[in-house]
Amino acid sequence: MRLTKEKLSSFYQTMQTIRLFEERIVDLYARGQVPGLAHLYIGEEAVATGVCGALNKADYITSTHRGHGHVIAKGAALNPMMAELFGKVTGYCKGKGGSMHIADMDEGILGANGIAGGGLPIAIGAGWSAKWRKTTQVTACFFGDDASSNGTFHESLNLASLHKLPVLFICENNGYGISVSQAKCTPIKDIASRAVAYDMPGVVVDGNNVVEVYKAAEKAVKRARAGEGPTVIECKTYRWRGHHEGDPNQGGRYRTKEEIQEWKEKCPILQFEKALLKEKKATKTQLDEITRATEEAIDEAVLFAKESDYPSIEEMYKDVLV
Amino acid sequence: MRLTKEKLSSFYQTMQTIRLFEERIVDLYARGQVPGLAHLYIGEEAVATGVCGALNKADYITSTHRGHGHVIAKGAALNPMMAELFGKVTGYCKGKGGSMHIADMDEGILGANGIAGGGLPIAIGAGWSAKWRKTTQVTACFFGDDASSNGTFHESLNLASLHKLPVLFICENNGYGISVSQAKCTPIKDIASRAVAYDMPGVVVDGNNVVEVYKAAEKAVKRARAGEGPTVIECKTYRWRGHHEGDPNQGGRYRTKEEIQEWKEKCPILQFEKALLKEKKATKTQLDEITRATEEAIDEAVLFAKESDYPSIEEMYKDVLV
Amino acid sequence: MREITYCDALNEALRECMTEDENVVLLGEDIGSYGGIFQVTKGLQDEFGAERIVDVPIAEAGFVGAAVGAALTGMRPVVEIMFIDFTTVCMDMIINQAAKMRYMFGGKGSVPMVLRTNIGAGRGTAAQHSQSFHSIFAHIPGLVVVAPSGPYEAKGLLAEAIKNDNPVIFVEHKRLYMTKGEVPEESYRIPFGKAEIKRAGEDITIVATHALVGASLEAAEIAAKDGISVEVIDPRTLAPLDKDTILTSVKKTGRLIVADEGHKTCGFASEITAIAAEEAIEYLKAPVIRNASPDVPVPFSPPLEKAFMFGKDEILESIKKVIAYA
Amino acid sequence: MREITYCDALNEALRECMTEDENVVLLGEDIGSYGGIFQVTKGLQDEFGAERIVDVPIAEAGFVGAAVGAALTGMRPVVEIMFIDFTTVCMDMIINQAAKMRYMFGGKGSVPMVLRTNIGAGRGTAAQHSQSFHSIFAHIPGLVVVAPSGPYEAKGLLAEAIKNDNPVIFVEHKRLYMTKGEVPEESYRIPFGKAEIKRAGEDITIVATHALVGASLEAAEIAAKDGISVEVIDPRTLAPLDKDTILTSVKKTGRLIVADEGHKTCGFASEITAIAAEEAIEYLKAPVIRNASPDVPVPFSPPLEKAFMFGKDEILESIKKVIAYA
Ligand SMILES: Cc1ncc(C[n+]2csc(CCOP(=O)(O)OP(=O)(O)O)c2C)c(N)n1
Ligand SMILES: Cc1ncc(C[n+]2csc(CCOP(=O)(O)OP(=O)(O)O)c2C)c(N)n1
Ligand SMILES: [Mg+2]
Ligand SMILES: [Mg+2]
Repeated sequence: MRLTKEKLSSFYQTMQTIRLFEERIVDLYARGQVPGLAHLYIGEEAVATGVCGALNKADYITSTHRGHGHVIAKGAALNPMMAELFGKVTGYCKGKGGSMHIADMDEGILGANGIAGGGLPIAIGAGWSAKWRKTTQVTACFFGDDASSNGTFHESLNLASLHKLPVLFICENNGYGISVSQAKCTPIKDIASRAVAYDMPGVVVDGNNVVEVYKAAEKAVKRARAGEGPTVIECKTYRWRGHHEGDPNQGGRYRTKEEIQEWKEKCPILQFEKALLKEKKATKTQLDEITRATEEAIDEAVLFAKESDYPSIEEMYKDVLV
Repeated sequence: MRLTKEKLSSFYQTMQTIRLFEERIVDLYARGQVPGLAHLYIGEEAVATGVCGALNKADYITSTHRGHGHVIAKGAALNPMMAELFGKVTGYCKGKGGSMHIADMDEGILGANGIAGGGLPIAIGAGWSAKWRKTTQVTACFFGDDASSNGTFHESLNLASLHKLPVLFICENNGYGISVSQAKCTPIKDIASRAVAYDMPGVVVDGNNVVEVYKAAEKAVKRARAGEGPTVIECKTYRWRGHHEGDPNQGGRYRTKEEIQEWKEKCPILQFEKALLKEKKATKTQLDEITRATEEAIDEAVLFAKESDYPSIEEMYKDVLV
Repeated sequence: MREITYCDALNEALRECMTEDENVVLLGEDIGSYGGIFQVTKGLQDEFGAERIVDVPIAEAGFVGAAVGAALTGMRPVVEIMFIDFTTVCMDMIINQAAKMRYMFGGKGSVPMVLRTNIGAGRGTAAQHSQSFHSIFAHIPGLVVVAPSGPYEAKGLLAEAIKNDNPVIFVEHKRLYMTKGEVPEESYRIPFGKAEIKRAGEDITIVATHALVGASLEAAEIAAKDGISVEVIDPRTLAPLDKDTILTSVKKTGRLIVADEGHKTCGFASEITAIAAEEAIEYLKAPVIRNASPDVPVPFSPPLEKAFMFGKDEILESIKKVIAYA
Repeated sequence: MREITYCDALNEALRECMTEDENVVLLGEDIGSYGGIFQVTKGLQDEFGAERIVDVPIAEAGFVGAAVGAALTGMRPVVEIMFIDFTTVCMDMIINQAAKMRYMFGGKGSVPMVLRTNIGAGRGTAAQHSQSFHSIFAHIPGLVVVAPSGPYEAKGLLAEAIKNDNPVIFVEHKRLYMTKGEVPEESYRIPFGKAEIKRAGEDITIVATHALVGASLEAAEIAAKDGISVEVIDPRTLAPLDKDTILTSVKKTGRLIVADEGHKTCGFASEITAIAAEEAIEYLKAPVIRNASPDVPVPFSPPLEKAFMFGKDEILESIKKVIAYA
C-alpha cells in the first residue's frame, strides 16, 4: 500500500464511521425512533470510502436510496445527518427529505435518490456542467446492480462517453435488487462489461478492498480531469442487512445463511484493519482510538438529533418554489 | 443466390411495391392530398423485404414512424393502407391513425409507432406472449439508429436475452436521426456491437442487399424458434428523401449531394435487379411485368382511397374503450 | 361473512383469475417468492410457477411495454409497479401506447392489461414514495382508472379489471392493505362505471375515494348525531365515471364535498366539483369544498406528514362549514 | 411597433439570454444547424457554437436529467422536447427530480432549468404528436407551468423562465408559432403568477389559455355587437396561478367560461371551474362552461381532427348559453 499513513487511517475512519453510524440506525430503527425507510450500507463501506477518497471537496456525487455511506464518505456531517433521519429541523433537509434525500450542496452531494437509476442522468448533468463552466470537477455516480438494468443507464453512459464528460459510473454490485438476484435481472456476469458498448473503459474491482477501489477511482478521476471521458467501475460487494430495515429476517428469505456468513468473513473493515497492522501502517491503539472517537461522535449526533425540534407546520408549505 | 426463383421475384415485387408506393406518396403529398406527416422508406426497401421475407404470416412485427415499408413487406394490403393515409374510413384504422399508426392484427402488424424506441418493449411483449402461449411465433422489431440511444433499447434487449424471447431486433441504420448524424448520437460505429452487452449475437449486414438481410434474418428466426433467444441485426442503409416529406430540400440541409448520390448508386432495387438478370433468376420482361402490375395496383389503391368516404363525426367518440 | 384484509382480497382475486385463465400472467419487481413489497402476490409463485409470476429487473418501461405487447397478442398480463411514483419511468407505455392503441388502430386490437400500483402518504417514505397522482391517468382518454376503497371492492374490481378488455390502471391504497372487511369466498366482479352509494343521506353529498370513503362514513356517522344527514358516494372507478349517480345526489342534497387524496390543483376533486358547477349549479346551496392534499410534495418529518394528510376530522369540518353556510 | 412571429419572439428571448449569461445552454433534438423542428432555435448554433447549443440523441430521460444536474450545479439549461407527447419518456426527471429536489433538500439547491415544449392539434399528426396534457404538470407541485398566448407573451415569459430559479415547463402552442404580433426590440420579463386582463367586460368572464385567448377575444368582439360585454383573462402561468384576478372578475360578472385545449376531465378548465365553485359560488348566475378538448385521443382524419378542435365559434356558443340562462 503505497499510500500515506494519513490517507490510510482516513479510510479506516470513514469506513468505521459508516459502519457505526449504520449499526446505530439498526438499533434506533428497531426502537421506532427513526421513521420511514432505512436502506443500510453495512458491508459495502469500502466502495464509498475508496471512491470518495479519490475526490476533492469541489467534486460531486449522486447517490441512491442506500446513501448514508456515500454522503458520509463525501464529507457530510453526522449531526445534521442523524437529525435528518429523525425528521428534525436541524437535519440536512430540515427534516423534509429523510434518509433517501440527504443532500449537501457545499460538499458536492447532489442528493440521495429514491428512484433507482434516477441519479445517472443527474450525474452526467453535473459532469456536463463542469465541462461548460471549465472547472476540473468530476462527478462520481453511485448506482446498484439492479438499477443498471434501467434505461437511464444506457442513455447516460452513451451521452457521457459521446461528450467525454468527467464522470465515474460506480456500480455497487451487491448481487441483489431487493430480493431478486443479479442472475434473474440480467444475462451477463459483469455490469462493467457493458462499458465497451459505450466505448469507455470498464473495470471490475473487489468492492470490499478499499485500496483497490481507491486505486481504480483515482485512475478514473485522472482520466476524467484530463478530459478523456467517463469510466465504469463495478465494485463487487454485499449488503449484510436486509434491503431495508424491516426486510423479513434481514434478507434471509432470499439469501442463504451460508452466503451471508461467507461475505461477513470478507468484512471490508476487518480485512483492512488486518492489512494496516500487518504492514505496520497503524497500531491497534491508533485504530481503537479512531473507533472510540467515532462512537463518541455518533453518540453526540444521536443526542443532537433527539434534542432538536421538529420543523414547524408552516415548513410544510415552504421550499416548493424559490 | 440459392433461393428459389419464386422467393427472389417475391423480393423484387415487395421492394418495387414499397418504392412505387412511396414515390406515389411523394407526389400526392406535394399536391396536398395526403395530410399530416409522411416518413418515407425509399432507399431502405431491402431491409423490410429481407426481414419479413424470413417471417410467416403468424409472426409479428413492430414498426416505427417510418413504417410503410415494414407493413407492406409483412403483408398489408395497399387499398386500406392508401385509404388510411388519406384519412378515409376504409383505411386500416378507419382513418383515425394515419401513416404513423397503421396496424393489422391479422397480418401480425402490431402497429407503426410515433414514439421513437416505443416499439421495442412492445416487441418483447409479443415475444414473451408467444413463449407463454407456446407457439413458434417470432417477432421482428424494427427501430432506427437514433432510437437505439433510447433507454427502451437497453431494457428490452436485456429482458429479451434474459428470458430467451423469440425476437429479432432490426436496427435500420440509415446514418441519421432527423438531421443529426449517428456520430453525434453515439460514440460507437456499429449499434450491433452492443449485442455483447446482452449476451446475444449481433450482426452487421448491407441493408441494401436484400438477400444478405434475408439470410441474416433467416438465421435469427431459426435461433428464435429454437428457443435460443434474440438476435440484433444492424442493416446499414440510407434514406433518399428528407426525414419526412416537407423536410427542407429533402434532407439536403444536413447531408451533402455527394453522399446522397453515392447511396442512390447503391440502390437496393437496381442492384438486386442486376443480380437477378445476371444470374438468370428472372428475365427483364418478368420484372417489367411485376413493375407494371404494381403500378396498376397502386393506381387502384389511390382511386380506392380517393373514392372512399371520410369517417362520420361520431367515429371520433368510438374505440376509446372496448 | 368471513373478514379478510384488502391485501388478501387482492391476492384472492389474482389467484382466482390465474386459476381460471392461463393467459393471466404477472410481471413485477419482487412479486415472486418475496410476495411483493406489500405481500399482495404472496404464495402465487409457488402455486403458478416462475414462468407465470415473473420477477423483473428495474426496467419499468421494458416490462410495462412488454405487458402491452403481450396483451395485444392474446395474454392478460397484470403488472405491479411498486409505488405510483415509479409510473413516471414508464409513462410512455401507459399514456402513448396502452391508452391509445385501440383508438389509433381504429378499433382493431385491444390491450387487456392491468397495471397495479398504489398511492398514499403516511409511511414516512417522503416525496418519491408517497404520491397520489392517480388523477393524471383520469386525464388521459383510453384508460380505466380504478380506486378500490375496501377489501370487498378490492377483490371484485380486480377480478373485473383482469377480465376487462381495456388497459386498467388499478390504484390501490397503502393505508388500506391491512384493513379487514367482509369478502365473499366465491368470485364476483364489480362493474366499471357504476358508483356505490355507501350511505344514503339528504343534506350533503360527499364523493370520496380510497381510504377517504371510510373516513367520510365515520364523519357522516358523527354528523348524524347532530341531525345532519350525509350521503356518501364511492365512484369506484374514476374513469369511466358514474356522473349520473353523483349528479342525482347533488341535485337532491344541494351540497357537495369531495374527498380525494390527490393534490388539489387539477385533481379528481376538481373534476367532480367542475361537473357540479357545470351541470347542477342551480341546485347548489353552498360552496363546494374540495378536501384534497395540499399542493406540496409529501414531507418526510412525521409532524409535517401528519399535517399533510387529512381524514375524518377535516371532512367533518367541511360538513359543518357547508351546513353553517347561510 | 415592429411585428414578429411567436417563433421569432422565442428565438429572440433565447438569443438575448444566451448573450447575457454564458451559463445558459440549450439541449435538444435537431436544435442545432437544423434550428429545431419548429425553427425556434434557428441560427443560434452558428452564433453560440455547438458547445452551448447541443444536438442530442433520442434520450430524453438522459438529457432532461442532465439539465437537472447541470441546473443544480450552476448552469441555466433550456431543453427542448419536440412535442409534449414525448415528455412521457422523461417524466421521472420532471416529476420526481426537478420538481421535488428543492423541497426534498429542505430549501438547499435550486433547479433553474426550462423545459420548452408545445401542445396543440391541427396538423394531422394524430394521437402521439398532438396532445395537450399540460394540466398534468400543473397537478405536480414544484413546477412553474407557462402558457404563452402570443408573440409578446412568448418573449417576455421565456426570458423570465430562463432567469427564474425554478424548474419551468414552458408550454408553447403549435398553431401559434407563425402568428405575428407586436414585440418590443428591447428585452423584458413578464412576471409569473400574474394574469392579464386582455379585454375588460361586465357580463361574462372567460379564462382562456394559449390559442384560445385569441379565439376568446374574437368571440368577445362579436358578442359585443349584441351588447354582451365579455372580460377575457389570460392567466399566462397555470402555476403559479393568479386566482385573485380570476375571482375578482367572476365576482363582478357572475358568469364564467373556461377555454383550454387540454382534455376536459381533470384538466385546467376543471381547476378554474372548481375554484369558482369553491370560492365564488354565491356570485355565479349561470352554470360554468368548460370549453375543452373531448376525452378522446386526437384523431388523424382531417374531418375528425377538425371536429376534435374548437375555437371562436364554440366559445361564442358558450357565451350565448350563459347569457340565455335565466
Ligand atoms: C424506478 C424504480 N423502480 C423500483 C424501485 C424500488 N426499489 C428500490 S431499491 C430497489 C432495488 C435496488 O437494487 P440495486 O439497484 O441493486 O441497489 P441496492 O439496493 O442493491 O443497493 C428497488 C427495486 C425504485 N426505487 N425505483
Ligand atoms: C421519444 C421520441 N423522441 C423524439 C421523437 C421525434 N423523432 C421522430 S423520428 C426521429 C428520428 C428517428 O431517427 P431513427 O431512429 O434513426 O429513425 P429514422 O427516422 O432514421 O428511420 C425523432 C427524433 C420521437 N418520435 N419520439
Ligand atoms: Mg444491488
Ligand atoms: Mg436513422
